[in-house]
Amino acid sequence: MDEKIYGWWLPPDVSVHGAKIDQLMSVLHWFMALLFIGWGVFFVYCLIRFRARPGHVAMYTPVKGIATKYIEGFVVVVEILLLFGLSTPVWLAYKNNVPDAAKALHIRLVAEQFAWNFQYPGKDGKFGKSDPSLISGDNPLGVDPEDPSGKDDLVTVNQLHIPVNRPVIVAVSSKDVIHSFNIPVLRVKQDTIPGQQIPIWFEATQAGHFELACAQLCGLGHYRMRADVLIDTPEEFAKWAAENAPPPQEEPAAAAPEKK
Amino acid sequence: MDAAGHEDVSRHMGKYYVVFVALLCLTAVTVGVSYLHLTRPLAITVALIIAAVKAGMVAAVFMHLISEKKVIYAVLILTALFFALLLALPNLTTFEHHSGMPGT
Amino acid sequence: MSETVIPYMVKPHPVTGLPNGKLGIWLFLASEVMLFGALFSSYVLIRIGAPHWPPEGGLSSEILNVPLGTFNTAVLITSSITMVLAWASCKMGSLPRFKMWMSATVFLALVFLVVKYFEYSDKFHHDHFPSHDNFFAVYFLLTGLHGLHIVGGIVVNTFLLTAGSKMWQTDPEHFTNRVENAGLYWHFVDLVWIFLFPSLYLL
Amino acid sequence: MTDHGHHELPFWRKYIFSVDHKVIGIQYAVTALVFLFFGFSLMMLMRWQLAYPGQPLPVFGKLLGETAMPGGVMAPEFYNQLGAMHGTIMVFLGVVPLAVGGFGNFVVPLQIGAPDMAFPRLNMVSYWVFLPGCILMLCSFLMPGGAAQSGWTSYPPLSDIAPSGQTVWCLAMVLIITSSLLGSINFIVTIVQLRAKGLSFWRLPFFVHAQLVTAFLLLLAFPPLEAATVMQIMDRVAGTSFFLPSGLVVSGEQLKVAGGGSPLLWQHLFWFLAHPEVYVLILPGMGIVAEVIANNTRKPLWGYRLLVYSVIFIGFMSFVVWAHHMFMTGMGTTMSTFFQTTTMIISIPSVVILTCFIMSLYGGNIRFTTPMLFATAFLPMFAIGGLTGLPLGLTAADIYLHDTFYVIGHFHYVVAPGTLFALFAGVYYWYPKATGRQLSDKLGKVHFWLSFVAINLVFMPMFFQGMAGLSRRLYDPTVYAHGRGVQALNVLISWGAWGLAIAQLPFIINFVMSLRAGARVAENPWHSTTLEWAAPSPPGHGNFLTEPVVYREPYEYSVPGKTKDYSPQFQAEG
Repeated sequence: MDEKIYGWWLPPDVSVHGAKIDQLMSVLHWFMALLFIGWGVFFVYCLIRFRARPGHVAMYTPVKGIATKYIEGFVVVVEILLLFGLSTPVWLAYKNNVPDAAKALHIRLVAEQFAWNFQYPGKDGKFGKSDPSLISGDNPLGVDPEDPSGKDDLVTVNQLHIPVNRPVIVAVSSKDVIHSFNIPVLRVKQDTIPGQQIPIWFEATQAGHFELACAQLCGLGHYRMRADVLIDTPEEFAKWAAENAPPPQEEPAAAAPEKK
Repeated sequence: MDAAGHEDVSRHMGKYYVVFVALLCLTAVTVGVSYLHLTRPLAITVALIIAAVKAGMVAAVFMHLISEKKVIYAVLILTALFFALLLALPNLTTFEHHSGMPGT
Repeated sequence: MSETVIPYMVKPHPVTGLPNGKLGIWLFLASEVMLFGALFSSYVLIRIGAPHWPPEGGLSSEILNVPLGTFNTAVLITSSITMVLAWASCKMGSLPRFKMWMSATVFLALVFLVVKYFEYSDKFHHDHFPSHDNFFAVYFLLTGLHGLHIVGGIVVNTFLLTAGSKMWQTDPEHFTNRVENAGLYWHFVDLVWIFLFPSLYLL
Repeated sequence: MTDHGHHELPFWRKYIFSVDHKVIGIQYAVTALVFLFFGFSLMMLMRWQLAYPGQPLPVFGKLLGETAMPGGVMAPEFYNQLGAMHGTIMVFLGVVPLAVGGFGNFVVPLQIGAPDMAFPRLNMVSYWVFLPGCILMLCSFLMPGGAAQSGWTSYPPLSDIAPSGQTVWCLAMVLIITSSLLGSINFIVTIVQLRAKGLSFWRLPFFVHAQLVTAFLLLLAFPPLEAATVMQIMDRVAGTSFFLPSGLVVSGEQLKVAGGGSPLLWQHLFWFLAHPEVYVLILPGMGIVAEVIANNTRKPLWGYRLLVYSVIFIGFMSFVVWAHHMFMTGMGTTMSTFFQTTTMIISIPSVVILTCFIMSLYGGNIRFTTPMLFATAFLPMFAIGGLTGLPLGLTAADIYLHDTFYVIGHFHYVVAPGTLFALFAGVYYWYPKATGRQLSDKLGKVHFWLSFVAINLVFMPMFFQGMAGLSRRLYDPTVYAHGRGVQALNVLISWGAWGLAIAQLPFIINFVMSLRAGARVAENPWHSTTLEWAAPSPPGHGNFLTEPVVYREPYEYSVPGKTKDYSPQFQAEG
């Protein structure tokens, strides 16, 4: 685990889309600090200047609120700018431009009470069909054994290997309750809703060993529902994929890293 | 109806019977229409229109909403607004097509 | 009765023109609109989400007994008119006529419940419990809660018919207001069934 | 309670099944305070586990039995039970009954010059539906498998497959919701129908406006949660699957349910209530702060009409923002943008209200009595709570911050130093009116300063834990590197929380002692202008000796050319 000393601000961002989110966070927090300090100074000033003391009398007629109109106007304008200038474009850009399906690595994730099951399509690029009725101890995803395209699929538990600098699309789902696929350093969070397959995509910009933490209460093991996120260089990823590919049954599976 | 006198109520008796008969007829109509097996969206709209007419009659005449006070109208309009939101927003949100990959 | 006299219990408020009870019952009906609104919203959401409705194929009108439902609708509509006539009799100062119409209303409500009993037992007989599939779950949820509201109405109306009518001697106008409020509640329950019947049985 | 008006009411009719809004208000307030302290102690247990994960709790560890704390070490499911019950008890059994049931019942009829609530018996019934609801909620702990443990939000499918404590939670919720519903009808009819002569809509104290909007929120937002709770009961007991999709596999075997339901349906119905609910928590607090600020700055509120328009606008908007709790459930872009926009819009009236309160300080003659200390501290604390809502309301920032400790810091800043400080201000402000005796100002100030320091120690570090990415509701945060990175803050927060508990002792002592030992007060100890100070302290049955008549605006302080610096609403001339 790359032990990072977590400072007062966000942990480092290793994803492509994360930079925009961090920028929004810092603009927001500067705006919040500005408002709070501005308010705070005026607030303390009023408390001191207008405290009860002999000879001091309160003003009955309300003071004209020109300044306050401008301040509130300023707050409204900034919020509109934040909303439509920064947050919505970032959200729409992130949600709408789906990476090119051919170039991206597809992964299927089925969360369960207290483990993450990842399924890689293997060389044929196709996931084997799966059926809840087939789920058993050694077949956590219930992959249909007869389905040929499932033969070379690679299933890992609590270990997510992704290549660096290559878009990854994870179709998240769940077997039992709602979990949440959450990798802080990749600025990725997506609730895994049972009965739905929700796509989430990201692209890692830096290799390393990070971790995935479940972000939605999912029962007594929620706290230990952790997975290792290993962002490998293309060579490491290919070596790992080859080593862990399931033993080839009939045709000898060439160990070449899959290239689209 | 505020404390109207004896004669004011009897004037309305006729209206109650008319509405009563109308409600029965509309019930028959809506059941009849259902036997036509219209296409689903058409069937829904027709059934809801008939139900709305019946409900309108019950509310206006039986519940005297025709001649009710402003405060009650205010409460009902407020409730109708939030009723519409409660019906619309969850369904709009749940069934908005997710951007991105098919099969979601 | 507490000693403090609460103003506008019977006489309408000069500005709003309403006695307290009427505003109170309309507010209660507003909350009921939101309750049934949530139920209808859930029905719509589950129905659109279902691949096909009813889940096991066929048509709602084949699974549910439409003639019995139609009869039940007529029963409730009739109980609405008898309720109005009960209130009108109070307005016209005749307690016996009120008792007649109100007993009719309560009787019709009981008929409605008996018909529901037959419908439910028929479904249970075919092993169609709420857990069978979401069609029956929604059916039992909506008609069940509506049925509970009918029972509530019967309790209130029976009270007005029996113990409550003693108030006729002391304060007839207050009693008439109570009958009117019970009537508003009853018409609302009928109004909900007017929407329930087509959406469950016919669509 | 001195009772010159009550002829020969038997004890149980005068105190237990009383129909007097003041007795009912005190019943609600005392029940709520007891539950606030109980909910608080649940949290203190959790803080031990968060500060020292896996280590046995020295004293109490043995007392809670082997299932909950095997060998004194807290079990994960017990931690989840404490979390779920802490949330539920503090919100539904603590703050709402105190803010709406306690202060609303006691103060609103007095402030509008009414002899009692519009439906006294309905008022008594709603308390006696509320109390069994509370007791049933506590029984959730006694059920096999423990109390409800899927968070105060009880998301299915987790809540559908949880042990039987969850069913008891649902039943208790139905009772509590019914009680609040009946109460809200009572409030609206009282405020609309029973105002004193001359008390027009625009002469109502701001506290009454806040309670009116709160009553409408309760009236229209609670029923959908009641429907959802009935659906969850049917899911759990009758085997239906409103919230259970098809093909669920729980711990290895297929769940034998029909399926076809949608887990998000519960979230929609729950948050349809829960967002207006959080405004139900804050609005009465804002009402109290307005009263206390006006009284202690000895000048009229700045922008009274602006405040009333803002509170009404908040009431409307609170019904269309709820899905900002659900940004991460795979919503489409159109609806998430819609809810993000409405969330930004609803932040504007809060800014306006805060600005009006701060401008009310300008030009005042501020007396720092204990209620004023709490009301003044409310302003910056609510500002922090409100501002930290911005990043959570914007979808892009919510990607990172959703379900982290940042969220815990955000809503606790609004509820704890926000609403609770306002409610403490209310207790100190209206205690003389309710009991005829004054709370000790010295003990009050000690309580304030200790609580103010401790409460910031508890909640400010949570923002930094959230920034580090620490998820909420974790039994043992040290499983994660970013958890270990901020574990020191957990120890600080826990000691802050236990300090906060000690800081409440002066309040409890003060509250109980002053019942007998407090200085006696006349009708208007704070020299205030609103109607409740026209009645004797404590007001007898029927409240006012003579029918009050209102002559002027609610906060006529320091009117030029008058001898006294306050001109009460109920006095004809200055």
